Amino acid sequence: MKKKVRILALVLGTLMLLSACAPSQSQGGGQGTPAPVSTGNGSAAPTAAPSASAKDELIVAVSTEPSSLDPHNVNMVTAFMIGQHVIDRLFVADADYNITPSLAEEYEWLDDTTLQVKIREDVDFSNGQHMTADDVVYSIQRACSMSQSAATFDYFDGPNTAKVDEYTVNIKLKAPYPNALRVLAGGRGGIVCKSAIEEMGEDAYGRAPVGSGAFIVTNWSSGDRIELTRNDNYWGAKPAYKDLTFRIITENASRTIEIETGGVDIAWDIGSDDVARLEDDPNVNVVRGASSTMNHIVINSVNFDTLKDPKVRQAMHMALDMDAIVAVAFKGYATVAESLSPNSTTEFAKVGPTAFDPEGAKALIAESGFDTSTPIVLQIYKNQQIQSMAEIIANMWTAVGLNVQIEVVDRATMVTNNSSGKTPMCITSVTCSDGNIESVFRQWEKPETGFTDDEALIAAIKAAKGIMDDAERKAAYADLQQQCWDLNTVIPIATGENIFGVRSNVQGFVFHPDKTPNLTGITFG
Amino acid sequence: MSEKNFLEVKDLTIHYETDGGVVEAVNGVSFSLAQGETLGLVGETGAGKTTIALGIMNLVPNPPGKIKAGEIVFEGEDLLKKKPKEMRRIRGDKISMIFQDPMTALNPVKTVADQISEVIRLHQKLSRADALRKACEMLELVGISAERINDYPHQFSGGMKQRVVIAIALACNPSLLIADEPTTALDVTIQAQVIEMMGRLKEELKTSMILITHDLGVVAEMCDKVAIMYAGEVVEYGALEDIYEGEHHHPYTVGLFGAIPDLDKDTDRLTPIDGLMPDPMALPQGCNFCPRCPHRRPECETLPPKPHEVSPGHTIRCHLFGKEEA
Amino acid sequence: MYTYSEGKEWAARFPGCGPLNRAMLKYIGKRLLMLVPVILGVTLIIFIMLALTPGDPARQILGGEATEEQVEELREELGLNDPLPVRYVRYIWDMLHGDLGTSYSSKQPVTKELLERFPTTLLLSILCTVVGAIIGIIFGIVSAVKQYTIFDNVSRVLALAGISIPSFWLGLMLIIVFSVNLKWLPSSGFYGPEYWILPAITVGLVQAATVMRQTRSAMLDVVRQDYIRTAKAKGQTELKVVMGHALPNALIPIITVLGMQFGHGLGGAVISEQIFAIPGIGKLMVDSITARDYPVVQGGVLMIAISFTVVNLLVDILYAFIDPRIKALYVGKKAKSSKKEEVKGAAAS
Amino acid sequence: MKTAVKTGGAAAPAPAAKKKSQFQEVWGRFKKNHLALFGMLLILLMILMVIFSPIIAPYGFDEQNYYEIFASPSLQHLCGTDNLGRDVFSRLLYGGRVSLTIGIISVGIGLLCGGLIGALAGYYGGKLDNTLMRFIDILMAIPSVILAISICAALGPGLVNTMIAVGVASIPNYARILRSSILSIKQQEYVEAARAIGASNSRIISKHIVPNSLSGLIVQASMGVGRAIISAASMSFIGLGIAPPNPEWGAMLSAGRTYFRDYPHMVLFPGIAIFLAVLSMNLIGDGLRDALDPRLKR
Repeated sequence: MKKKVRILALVLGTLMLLSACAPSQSQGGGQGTPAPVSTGNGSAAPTAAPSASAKDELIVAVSTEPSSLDPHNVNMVTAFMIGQHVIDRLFVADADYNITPSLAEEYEWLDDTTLQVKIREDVDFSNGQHMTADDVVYSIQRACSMSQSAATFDYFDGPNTAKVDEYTVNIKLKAPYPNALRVLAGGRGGIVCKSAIEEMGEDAYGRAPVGSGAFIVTNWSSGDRIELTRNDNYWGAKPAYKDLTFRIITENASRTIEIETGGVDIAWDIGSDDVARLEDDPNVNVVRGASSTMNHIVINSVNFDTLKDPKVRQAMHMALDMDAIVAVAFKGYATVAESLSPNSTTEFAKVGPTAFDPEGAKALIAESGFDTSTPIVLQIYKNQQIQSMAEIIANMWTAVGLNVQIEVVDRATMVTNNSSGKTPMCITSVTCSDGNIESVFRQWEKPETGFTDDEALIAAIKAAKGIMDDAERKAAYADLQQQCWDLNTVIPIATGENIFGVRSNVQGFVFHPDKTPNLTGITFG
Repeated sequence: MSEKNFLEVKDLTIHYETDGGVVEAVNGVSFSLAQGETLGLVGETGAGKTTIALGIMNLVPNPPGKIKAGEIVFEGEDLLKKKPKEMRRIRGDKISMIFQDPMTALNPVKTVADQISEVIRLHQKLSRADALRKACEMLELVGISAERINDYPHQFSGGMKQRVVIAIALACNPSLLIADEPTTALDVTIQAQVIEMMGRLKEELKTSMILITHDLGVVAEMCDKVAIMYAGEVVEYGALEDIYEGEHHHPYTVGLFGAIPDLDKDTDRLTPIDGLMPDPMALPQGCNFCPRCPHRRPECETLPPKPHEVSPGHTIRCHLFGKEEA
Repeated sequence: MYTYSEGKEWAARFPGCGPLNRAMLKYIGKRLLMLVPVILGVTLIIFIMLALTPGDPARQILGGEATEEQVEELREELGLNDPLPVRYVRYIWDMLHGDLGTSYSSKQPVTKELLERFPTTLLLSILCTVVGAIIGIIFGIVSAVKQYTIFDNVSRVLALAGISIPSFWLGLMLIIVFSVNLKWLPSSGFYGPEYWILPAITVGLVQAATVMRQTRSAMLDVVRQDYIRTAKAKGQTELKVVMGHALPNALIPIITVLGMQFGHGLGGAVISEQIFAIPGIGKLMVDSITARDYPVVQGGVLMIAISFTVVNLLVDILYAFIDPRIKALYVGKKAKSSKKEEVKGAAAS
Repeated sequence: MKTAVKTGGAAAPAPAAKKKSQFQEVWGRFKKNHLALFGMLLILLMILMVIFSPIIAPYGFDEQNYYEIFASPSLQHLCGTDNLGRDVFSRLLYGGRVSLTIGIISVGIGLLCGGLIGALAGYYGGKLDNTLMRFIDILMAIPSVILAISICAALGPGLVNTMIAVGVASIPNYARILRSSILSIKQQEYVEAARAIGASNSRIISKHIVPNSLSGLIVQASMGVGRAIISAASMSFIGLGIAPPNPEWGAMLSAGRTYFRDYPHMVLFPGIAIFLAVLSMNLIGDGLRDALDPRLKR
């Protein structure tokens, strides 16, 4: 017995030693040049991977867990990304937002507000039910009524949408709306199975949705993984592999390690600091591109009069060196904002960026007679990147003489305060999925959020949405972007990048600015 | 003389080396014991009696205790030279010990059955059932009904616990039993029973015994030979008759006997020995008893006295008796 | 001569397993009854705490774009506008009917959500406690027996180090060494035995430190007792004396520490679950608090509180098996009868 | 505290040992324990460095230099720089102020409230003891991390709220320890003797009970500081705790964890700082326990 004790103590001693000296092993190099960490012999199949990535299963690591997969009852990007594999839509938008028909075989605009759609006749739901026009009408009406999708479908006239025959539907709009097809191709355009929802009930449906898509949800263990398997009587091109598993790993470092060790085949949201290392790794390809999310500072000059004076806001804008923020907070993986909207939207018009001019900012503040001792509160929620941005911005504003206080508020409080206009100033972001610029201005329309109380501007924003003619609409939005940019109640900073890690043996992965790439086309090389 | 004595202790010296200094607990103690004989080790607390017992059992707590010198010849072999493994085979089988405080001497979480059969199975290759049967026999032997074999120590009174300890000690029929003040912690009525039982068992099993006590009454009843200890040394050693009836005594022995109330003499005040035991870390230069000795002589302070034989088998370590012999 | 029956001897051999007599069951019943005030207290505290937290759950579910009316409508639906006492009574009423409500975010019944994650946390908690116990007790015993030797000092400093290391730092280091550089173990997930090793070691080592210190001080107390000397006087080997006689007596304080750690472990090792992406109760609790998912938080804390109290009760019962003197407290009547017998025995001999 | 009276005094009437005050006696024993002494010196050194941080720190805690981000440890930057080019060593010094204050004050809160509850429950017993103990059971049943998080979420993040959260989470610990030590002291004869001579309850508590039960509390408090620093660090790991850009060891550690693969110095040094502070407090705790409990003397 005594000898065993001594051996055990020895093993544990070495264990302690090993973990203590571990960091020195991967001693980082100087600034910018990440140390090439040798990841062993780089053999494709690492030893202790779980079910070694047999060619028949694609494992994807995502950073957040969707609360539901019901297209009309959720507002999370991950839900739409996973949902698209299970629930089909009338139309599909590719990475450049070109709309192609999917469930809809033919479509034509009878007039400005009526879209007639003829759907495919060979489509069955995964529970064996046959898809008919009733399901389409039910889905559209449900999208208009459910609280989480009503805002996106505000132009759609649910009650008047009606079935023409077994496979034809007339979709009615309340008023002419250019983005109608884009909304139907968006995350909330999913066509659900009417009988399944009535039978299972909304909540159960959200956890195990019945759709006509390429995959079927087989298991969802919350906080851990969502497992899908191939739908064998799928009407479209069947995927080359059988199982698709989404693993939920919230810790950035753990996700990166999983892609390196082959624990997963594709990893979402790679941290900007791991990109360089993964690019050196022969087993991993880094796929990245501009996202459709704009990070900006929102100043509430309506409900709080500390920053009522536009000169001061202009000075605060000039005091920020956007290139430095991008280089340090995003490590270069972002593009400086040139307008309120990310470059990916169709109606994007280059307006900025404002030149970095701290001296000019100081002069402007002096000229405006602003009392620089009054504390300016900048609220953020705890996120690594946002905190870095906040600390840099606070530092730059202090450099021009302002007294800045960063206040960390937890996410739920911020969401509540923002929508009721109780946040003096915060760093947040807006996402324009499907290339649709409307989400940038959606908050401006509601005076209570405190973006602007200029009635004319609000009217102009509402009008721009309904302009059918492309050129005219682009001009209208260009003018809106210029006006709001000059107002400086929103100071856009930069559009980050969506960074994915993909194992080298995975082919057919297409980048998507809204972080909703379609994985049905993936094959193993 | 030597083959008759199956236990010979020669110049045993045991010291405790603590941070505060070296405690000379036992200094050059010698005595011998014949088969079936009982030796009484008498002395005040702190005289080193228990240390001697632990020395014989080689159980002196190693830091801080150290056996400096001396031999313990038991059945012809010197126990101090034995390796721990061999010593373990002797403990509990050939030599066993009874401790002073029965209340804490038994393991509270084990049944009496376990604690008795443990020593049996250690030394005698018996099956679990046989060992249990023998344990029940021992219980009956010490006067406890075997029904209670599966009880726990906390279900017994002080006296009963001491009986169990005795049962454990005698389970393997040892040839030498060391009893370290077995009855001090008990009240008088139970004390008499335990003493009477030990005497009976001693006769029955013909075990020889070293009885450590400061109760001269018990010594008179049980012992054949007596050694009177003072500050780590045997100041007087001899047969029972020499000590109790003999006319020459070490001044300390006189003091000891003077301190016992005598039924037939109605003395109103006992004659205590004034002063206190010497500090074992700073023993006096000459005779340890010198500072408290009424017959103090100049050489007592400087010259440590040798044991002088005043009559066959009766030695006294005192200068008073040195002259006659010379 | 002696009279005893083989059957009785067997029952005596395992005192604990004898039929749990009525006194002990009465005690357990009383302790379970005491669970009720604890449950009420826990739900009340958490209820008040959550009500005080800013941030409106309805807005959290619907997100930024939903209009004020929709949020108000959802608040009505969830009954968030009713006064606090009404909501609390309704919650207790539902709880008594076994309905802990549905989670605001995932719309799942709370009981299903919790029961899906409880096995993982239970398994993790058992593993950590086992690792902690094995390492802690072994090191504790050896350093107590070999007091003031180099081994004792080294293991004491290691134990202090164990308590001082923040567990997330240890977790990260272990991942770097074992899954990134050496590629022996997967770095996250909780699907098979090889996944359990790193999280169990991360939390286990920290727990082992506390167990080791407790074992050492308990053993030091016991090793000085007289019955240890009696055991040595029997000629028992050093090892058997330590393991057979000393350890059983030192078990009480050790079991107490292990019970506490296991009970708290059931609350989920929040940090390790975050680092190792383990779907446990801890992470669910943290996510629910930040997402203001009241029913899940209340249900979760309730379940953790109950399991913690039950574990404490089990530990108390375990005491009875370890130490007969404690068992005697429950036994009551039986102890008195043996007194009579003893007096009879003494008079007879 | 029974001091073991040596049986058998020295031959000559023993010179009355100079009555050392309990403090000197404890300090005497504490000094002999090298580990504890090392712990004491270490924490004193850290406290001094932290107090004089404005002088010692080569840079401001928020001095950002975008041309030197992630610089590894060098002479200019003893512990390298972080993702915004700020000197990690200076941030450690300023951060130390926050972390150590959190540690000490939250232990103060826990000690005060917990001690009070424990004392009342322990001394008066009966119904009061029962209700207070049920309250303590409830607090203990809620896992401390979750209790701290919900307090922080309720009061909002920030230094003071973190201290309150960590302090409240440690109340049960101190309450139970003080109550158990009071229960055992209450039965001692000298308490009955004090009551016999007509001392009032408050006098008995302050004069006899509290001094004797202090040893258990002092030991727990010293180790509690270590635990408080770690739980404050874990709080910022989960996203609560102090507002940036003020540095705090836990926040630096959790910020650094995203870069620990390429720039481990950002995680290493805050980790070591927490480790040393907690280790020294635990060493002191250990040393105090041995010094205050004569039985464990060598």
